[in-house]
Amino acid sequence: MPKSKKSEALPEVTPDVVAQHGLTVQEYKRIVDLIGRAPNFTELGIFSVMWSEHCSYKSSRPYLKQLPTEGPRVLQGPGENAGVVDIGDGQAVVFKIESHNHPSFIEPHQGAATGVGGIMRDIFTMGARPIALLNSLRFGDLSDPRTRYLLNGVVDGISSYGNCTGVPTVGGEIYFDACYNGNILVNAFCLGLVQTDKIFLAKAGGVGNPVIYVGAKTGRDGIHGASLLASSEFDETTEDKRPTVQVGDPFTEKLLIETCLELFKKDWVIGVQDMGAAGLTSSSFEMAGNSGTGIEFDLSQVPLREEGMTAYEILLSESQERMLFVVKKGHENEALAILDKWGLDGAVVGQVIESPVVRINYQGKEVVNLPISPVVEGALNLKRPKSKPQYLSEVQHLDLTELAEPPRGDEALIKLLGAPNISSKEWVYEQYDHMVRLNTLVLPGSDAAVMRIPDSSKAVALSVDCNSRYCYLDPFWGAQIAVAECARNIVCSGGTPIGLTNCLNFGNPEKPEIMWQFEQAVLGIAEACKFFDIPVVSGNVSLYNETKGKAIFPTPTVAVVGLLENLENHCTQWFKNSGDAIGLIGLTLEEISGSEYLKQMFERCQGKPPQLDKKQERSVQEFCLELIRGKWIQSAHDCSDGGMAVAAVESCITGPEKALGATLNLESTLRKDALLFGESQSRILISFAEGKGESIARMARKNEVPFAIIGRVGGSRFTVNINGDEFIHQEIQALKNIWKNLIGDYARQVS
Amino acid sequence: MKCGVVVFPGSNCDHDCYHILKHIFELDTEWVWHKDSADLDAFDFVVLPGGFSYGDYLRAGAISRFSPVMKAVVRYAQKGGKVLGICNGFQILVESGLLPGALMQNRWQKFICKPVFTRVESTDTPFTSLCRERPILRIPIAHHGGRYFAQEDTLKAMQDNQQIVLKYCEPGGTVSEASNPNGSMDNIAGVANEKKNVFGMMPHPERSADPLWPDQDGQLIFKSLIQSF
Amino acid sequence: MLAKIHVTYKKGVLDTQGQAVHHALTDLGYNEVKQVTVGKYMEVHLKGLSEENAKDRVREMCEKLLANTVIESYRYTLSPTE
Amino acid sequence: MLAKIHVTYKKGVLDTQGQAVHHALTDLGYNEVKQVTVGKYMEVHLKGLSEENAKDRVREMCEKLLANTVIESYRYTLSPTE
Ligand SMILES: Nc1ncnc2c1ncn2[C@@H]1O[C@H](COP(=O)(O)OP(=O)(O)O)[C@@H](O)[C@H]1O
Ligand SMILES: [Mg+2]
Repeated sequence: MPKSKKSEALPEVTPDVVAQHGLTVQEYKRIVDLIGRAPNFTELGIFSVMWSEHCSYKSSRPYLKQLPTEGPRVLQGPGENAGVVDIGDGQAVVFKIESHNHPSFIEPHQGAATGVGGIMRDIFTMGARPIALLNSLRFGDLSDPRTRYLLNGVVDGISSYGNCTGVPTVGGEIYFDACYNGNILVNAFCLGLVQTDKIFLAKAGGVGNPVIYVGAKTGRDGIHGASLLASSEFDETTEDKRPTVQVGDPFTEKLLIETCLELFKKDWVIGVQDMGAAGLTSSSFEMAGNSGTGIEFDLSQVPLREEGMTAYEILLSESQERMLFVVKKGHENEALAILDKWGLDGAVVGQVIESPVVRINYQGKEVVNLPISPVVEGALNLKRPKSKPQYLSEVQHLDLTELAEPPRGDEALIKLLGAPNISSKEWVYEQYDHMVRLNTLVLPGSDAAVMRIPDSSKAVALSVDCNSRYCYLDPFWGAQIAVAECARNIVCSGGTPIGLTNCLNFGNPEKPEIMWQFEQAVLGIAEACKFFDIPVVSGNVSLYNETKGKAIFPTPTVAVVGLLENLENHCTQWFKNSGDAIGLIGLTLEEISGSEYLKQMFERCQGKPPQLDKKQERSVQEFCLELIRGKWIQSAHDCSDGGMAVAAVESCITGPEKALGATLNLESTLRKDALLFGESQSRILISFAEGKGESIARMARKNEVPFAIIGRVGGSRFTVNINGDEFIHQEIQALKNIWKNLIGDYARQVS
Repeated sequence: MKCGVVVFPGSNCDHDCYHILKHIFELDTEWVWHKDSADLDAFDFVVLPGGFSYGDYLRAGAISRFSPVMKAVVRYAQKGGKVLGICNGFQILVESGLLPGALMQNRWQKFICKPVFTRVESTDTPFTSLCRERPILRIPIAHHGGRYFAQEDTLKAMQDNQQIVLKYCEPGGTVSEASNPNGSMDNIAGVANEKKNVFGMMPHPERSADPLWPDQDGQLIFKSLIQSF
Repeated sequence: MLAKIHVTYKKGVLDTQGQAVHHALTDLGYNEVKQVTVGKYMEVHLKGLSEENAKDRVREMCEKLLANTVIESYRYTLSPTE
Repeated sequence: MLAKIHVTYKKGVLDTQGQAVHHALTDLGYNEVKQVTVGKYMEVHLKGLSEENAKDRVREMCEKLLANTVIESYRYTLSPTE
């Protein structure tokens, strides 16, 4: 990697230097062909980041085309900083999810913090005020001290950044599995609110208009972070890449949010782009590229934090909390005055030009002169080979007769409630300010977060989901289940799904097996989204999540946003009253494969994921919404990890008040463990005033949805009888204690 | 009745306070910008909201106390003006010397956001007079540095003068180690100055004052304040 | 001039961060550790001041901003900058 | 033995606190301040170790826990405890 040198002494572009920039010989030839000459060292740096997997999507782009991205509410699909979905009355929500996996593995606190900062900028760049954050986290084995160090660092980072900026972190998910030991996943989601006539895009129109740099000063942070970190696996040399870590300053971000939102009120703002991966380079090329114009700027004007920075370093720096604005000529002083009011640095660094090139001067010399389209669109679309992985035929087979059926369910229930993937995530979300701004109607701890839309009677429900074990066993069906399950979480909270964003976390795409997994997962998301009519409006791809040849489980994380026309129709997962009846919507099959139960009790990750009958799923979701909106029910909770038994206990213990007991009386010919702990899809556990049972059953028949009344809320114990025999009998408070403290207890240990 | 909500760079509960005062209590509410050092005499009371003013860098409240508006707040308080500091506002009041003691990092070094119970120890203040009947309040906290500390003699003087106004407690009102979320000395959650016209508290009353939410105990703080005129 | 400033908790003020670090070190097997205190260390580069002058100015900065004298004490040294 | 440990950001790493303190000092009229860095200062009391031994142990503690060597560097001195 180049050391800081004076700009006049540019290193020569040798084959070695090309390789160090992560470009292949073929790619280098293409660059020379496209621009008609050899690039200089600085220009090579630009190509290297812009053609990196992270910025160019060269392995994934053709597949992403399969995703349904349109719908009557969609105002902006993929292609901008974030997607925009209309929620009526002149308002829209803007949202996206993005990965910060590799940086978080290297420095968990800063990696996660800057991940949150980056996704927030994607949202407010569009003119929206960020109103909610979610995050989806995957760590390795919790018994490994390294995992605990990473967990503490990541949660600290998210908490420090989100809390300081005053954007509530209202939900998320955390999974632990040994497959993430060497590659944790940190996916951050942000949602913002905008007036539909005030949406801003990354445009640089109007020849002669000034380009203004806004925000933190530029230092040597993260130079080549995006390209190198996002496109190479980890190995022993990872240590050498360490000094590229960027540090976040949430205080500056908060000022940047307020500054930008104030600027956006001015009719002289033409376009804006945040400086994310590849910093000043990608933002200027993208803005000009989007408008068919060019940009000319002078790096001597860029506010710098360090002395002696070269053009190369300034252009590729990934210093955080920076944006680029284009305003109408003559308004630059007004713009700078607003920056000054908020105490931010800023400077006019260049202007829009007619010819579609980016021309950059530094210290009186032209250092870059590149046509835009080769840089922005020139990267090859790689047709990487794919093939179905060998492991599938082995793992997909599961013979239930090999698994001894337990005589009682107490032990399994206790084990499941104390398993890191099921136990309470309170230790995590207690560290996030989830209430600031007074819009969080449903706090973390229910199926989905529900946010009131300020000054309206509407609300949005937010959830993020992916069972990567299912995706490992079958990426196509696993991805479909992720969509179905996420949508089901939204429905249980009273929302109608209106849009989806996804973050595709996979291993090394140069391996045909990984490409196959990727293709299957994208097809799965596409198929499910088409069926359920949920447009995909934004997303992100993270490849090379692989260490020493060992890839993570395919993890296509999806986040679904739902709309509640009337915020009073929100619903939570916990039981409300003693004496209420408990009902189960949906059908339980004899499915154990892929379950947390199989993992905890038999230490196996095996079989095919549970079946997903999409028609049935839709009927179940529609029925649940009908019940919520008709005020028929008191609670609704999706049955997922740990099955019906865990869902029922969670409904007993997750309320803000004292835990409530419950008794389930089940009749079934299924294996008892499958009945209680199997993870059959399309099931929702509800509770309601006893007298309403008959009407609800009648409505279920009319909707052709399986439904049964299976028990009653009350008492201080959790009891399950199957065909008249007691199968589980436990003090509910004892179950709650097991469930409640596990992650915190682990996290507090150091060694 | 007219009140002001001070905005520091990094304040983030400013909108929440504004919303509660303006829309729930329908008071004439105005923003006060941190660069403003003009007299605050036109206000009946002033609120210093929560957040991370100046990023909480160095120490929470350490930098904000020097902003021009704090000169005005000090003058205002010295003349008897009523000042309510919430969370970061409390930290600023302590740093500026308007309230005794100090606020340090939480016992477990982590940010904590959750509802807690507090007991009103003194209803003889303009901020708590309506809590006589209902001395136990359920109000959320959300802070990283809420561990109250004061030197022994200071604490003694505060006790004698009934300046310790709020203490963390169990739902039933018992002040116990277990109910202390951040390691505060004596479970202290809120204190007043000698004249009782300046009050700082770590819990966020504005987060439990909107009728849309089940918890509304925070209303009592604002109602007491409004009624004190 | 370069001022090197140490800010530490006064006696009697519970240093929970120090305690936490102590715990962590013990957990890691460093049983020889008997006590840990955690404070702040700041370097302030000053220009164009005589040493005498600098002394007063730095003391002032500490009193006003850098330390909270209710709970912290400070000490500093001055040295010429290279 | 008493180990006095200074942990500071590596060169080039954004020191947000240092920046904020610098701004604040300038606002307070200390225009002579040219740069501020903020780091940590720890004192670790050790029992029953030879100086040679202590040196290694403290270095280990710093590497493992006390400093985040990705972005911070550390230095320390050892002295006999009174
Ligand atoms: N998996 C995906 N599904 C849908 N859209 C995607 C996906 N991955 C990326 N996109 C879209 O491609 C565009 C480029 O993404 P990205 O490079 O992450 O944006 P940025 O430049 O803000 O970092 C964005 O509009 C994003 O929404
Ligand atoms: Mg972007």
